[in-house]
Amino acid sequence: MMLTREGIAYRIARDLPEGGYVNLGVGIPLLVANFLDPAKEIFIHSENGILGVGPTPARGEEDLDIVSAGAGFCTLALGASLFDHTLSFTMIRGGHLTHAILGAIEVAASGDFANWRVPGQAVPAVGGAMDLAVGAPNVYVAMSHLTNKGKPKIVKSCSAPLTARACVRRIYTDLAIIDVEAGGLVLRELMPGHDPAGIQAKTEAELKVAADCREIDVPETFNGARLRQ
Amino acid sequence: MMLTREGIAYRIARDLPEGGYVNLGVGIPLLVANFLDPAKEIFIHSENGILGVGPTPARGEEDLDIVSAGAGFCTLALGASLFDHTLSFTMIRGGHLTHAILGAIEVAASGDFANWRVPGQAVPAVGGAMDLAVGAPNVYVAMSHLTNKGKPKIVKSCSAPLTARACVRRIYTDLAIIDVEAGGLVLRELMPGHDPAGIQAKTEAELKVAADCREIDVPETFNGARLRQ
Amino acid sequence: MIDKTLADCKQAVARVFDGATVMCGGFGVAGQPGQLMEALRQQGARNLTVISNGAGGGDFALGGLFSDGRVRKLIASFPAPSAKAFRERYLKGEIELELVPQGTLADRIRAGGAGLGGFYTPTGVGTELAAGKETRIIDGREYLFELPLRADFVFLKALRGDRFGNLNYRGTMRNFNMVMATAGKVVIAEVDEIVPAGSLAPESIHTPGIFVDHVVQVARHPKLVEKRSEEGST
Amino acid sequence: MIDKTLADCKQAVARVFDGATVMCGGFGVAGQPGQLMEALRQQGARNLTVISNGAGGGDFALGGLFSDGRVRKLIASFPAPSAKAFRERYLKGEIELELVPQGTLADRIRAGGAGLGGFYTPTGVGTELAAGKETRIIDGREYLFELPLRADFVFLKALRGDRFGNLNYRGTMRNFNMVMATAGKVVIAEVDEIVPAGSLAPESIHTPGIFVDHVVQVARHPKLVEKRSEEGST
Repeated sequence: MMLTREGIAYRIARDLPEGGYVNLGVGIPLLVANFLDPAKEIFIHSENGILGVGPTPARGEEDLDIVSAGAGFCTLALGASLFDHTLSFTMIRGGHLTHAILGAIEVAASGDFANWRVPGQAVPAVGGAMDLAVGAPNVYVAMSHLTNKGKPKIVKSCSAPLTARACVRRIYTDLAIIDVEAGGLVLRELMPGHDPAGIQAKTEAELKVAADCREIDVPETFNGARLRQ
Repeated sequence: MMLTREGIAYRIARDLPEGGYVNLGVGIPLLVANFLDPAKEIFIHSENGILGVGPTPARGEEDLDIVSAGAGFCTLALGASLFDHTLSFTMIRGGHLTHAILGAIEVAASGDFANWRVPGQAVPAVGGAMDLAVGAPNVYVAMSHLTNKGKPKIVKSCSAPLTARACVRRIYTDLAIIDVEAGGLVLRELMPGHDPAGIQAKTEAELKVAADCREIDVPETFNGARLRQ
Repeated sequence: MIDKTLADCKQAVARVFDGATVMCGGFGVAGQPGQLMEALRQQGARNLTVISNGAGGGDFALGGLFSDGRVRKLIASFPAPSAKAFRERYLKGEIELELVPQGTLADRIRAGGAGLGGFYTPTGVGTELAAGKETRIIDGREYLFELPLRADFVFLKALRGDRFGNLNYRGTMRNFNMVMATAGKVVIAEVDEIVPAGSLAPESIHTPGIFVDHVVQVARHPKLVEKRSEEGST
Repeated sequence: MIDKTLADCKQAVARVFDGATVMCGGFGVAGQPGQLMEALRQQGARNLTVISNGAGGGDFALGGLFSDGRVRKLIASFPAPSAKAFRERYLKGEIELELVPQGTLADRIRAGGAGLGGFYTPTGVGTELAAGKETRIIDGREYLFELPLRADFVFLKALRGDRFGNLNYRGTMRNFNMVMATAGKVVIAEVDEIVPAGSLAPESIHTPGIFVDHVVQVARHPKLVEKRSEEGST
């Protein structure tokens, strides 16, 4: 059994604490916003100058002056504030966010990761990825465990151009949750139907298995979204 | 005949152009605000976060949250804006002001000047003086020509601790107006009753005399203030 | 009387010269000085260096500068897949690209506007964007040295402006506009509305007039508004 | 539910420890967290390093920290003649003073808050405040290298705050408060009024709550208001 993209996002959302200040990168991370617990107050940061991104507006309700960094038009949540790029990156690079959730092409056992330039990509574009990676105290990566071609994305050493060195704290994939610790990678949770050896076989870097390693607990669907398959 | 402190301030005010953005230091410079031509729109900058300082409020009319850097409580002029210290010093150090009018202990022929620390002063305090001196494209010094003990303040080389090197553009004293140019000091105007040789005798650094050197034209009084004596 | 207002965008861009460095504010569809950039496209200056977060879209406004072959170099953080005109020229090798992480771009512009000589940032250390850059260990952490950016002309978009050049933004319009305002020799703002002097509250002025040389009132161009919905954010 | 409000100043300063570095916002009489500083004086932590533009006045609030002999070092731009308590201790050789030009002070705090490793400024070049500092020629101009400043505790004064820690200032209260808010491990704001969540317009929030840990509502102290008129600005 595997998590869907929505399932990964759901699982990450469960781990975000009340009072968190969270930046969501493009791809799976953006989906996290759909699964936040409404009982927990969490501020979503957008690098173009919003702290407190609200839901996407209904079609026809868009405000042309209010957009988020990754998702086009957005609304403002209760308690939101607006500012310019310099203050926004003071938040990011100054370590003020609690979490940056980012997609990745590869993550290494050292916490190095690559997410901004697919090898061979003709026109590079970096955006705020490198700032988020060095600034946020908790960089969580959300990605599929394997590439489309079935190759491991959790590797001994990244071959794609790096986003930042030694910054990833935790990796959420469709198969497992893995912490990046000083001593190496630690398998914390895995999907039902898989065992640590099976996860290791799909992971190039060496995994230690946490003493309390357990199954990922995610419902089959949530608000109509399929979370596992 | 000599200019009073108010006379120096009056004469400086005549030289400030419409559309100027001007910071006024403590002492004679602050008096400049009293002599601005109301027909010219000039913005007075205060380093604690005002562009567009207005007149001092009447007693009892003070707003406890609105103060200027040098003069205590103040009001806001038409078109004024409020900001924080970082944007204020972006204006100053980034070269955005048109003029900084500053007092001085000594000015050298090179444009070096000293204004922040009297030699032997027990407790030093610098404030924004050094930022203003390096940032403003037109640093004008306002001071008496001689010290209380009758020694020249326009010198070959400063002995007091420097505020900044090679930044003064023009010196206004109670006796003369002197430009600091690449080739040295140029006497532009002098008070009636004095001649260039007399001004040179009161000036340690060498003065060239401008071809169109003329008398300082200031009325005896203005709005009740005595301008010359 | 100070009056920084201009009649139209054509007048505002008239002085842009061949080889000029030009900053363009905006992020996604918010705060884009689209009318000024379209006027600049029509004005015809060539061999420009453009500093902007993104690279515009197709053949209109900022994107139009690329489709018309008027840009020598782009300094940007995110030339998105939707920046078709730029990408086409870039892939033909006709435009130089200096890719800068977004926070570094903002702070390089800030340093330019604030009179600083440069700064050290942790962003980009150990990546290919650090190539050729000086590194330094400060307090045990590695940093890259970054230089200031300034421009001959800066184009901004704000909601309201007055004859003093004071600007007020709405929503997410501030983005790069506020910092770029500080870093230009000639700074020109496009606003929805020029309001009477004194009608902007001192607390609500985001860009004080000291930074702004010219203000032009233009209705939002229907084509630009339409483009906005198409392009999404960059 | 996020709730950063605290009952009183005593609770707000309880965690300040001996040897802590403390920033105090305010310039002249505007934006001084006088009640918090007075509570800190009463709390008793010793051997403090204080970062502030000025040095307070007599034996109350910030000045009181000096009169009570609780400060080891002051980092400031303008310890004014009116800062009697500081001056007395300083002249006895009991306090170290690191004098920093005002703009450099603001930008060192900004660098601390923004995660930068340091920067080059033209301010102070060739002066006695450049003693021991690295210099560098960049693009033909000489600059001094300056390091970031951060603090264990930052004390701010704002007009209004909410339970998220969002702050709004009035008049010239922003001064050092806005930048200091970014540079502390624990950031505590004294406000005239705590307003309900959502009642501060997103455009009017000068210090977003992400920077603020605690907010305390206190009436302006009559003694402080009186002191304000006496001391003038620093």
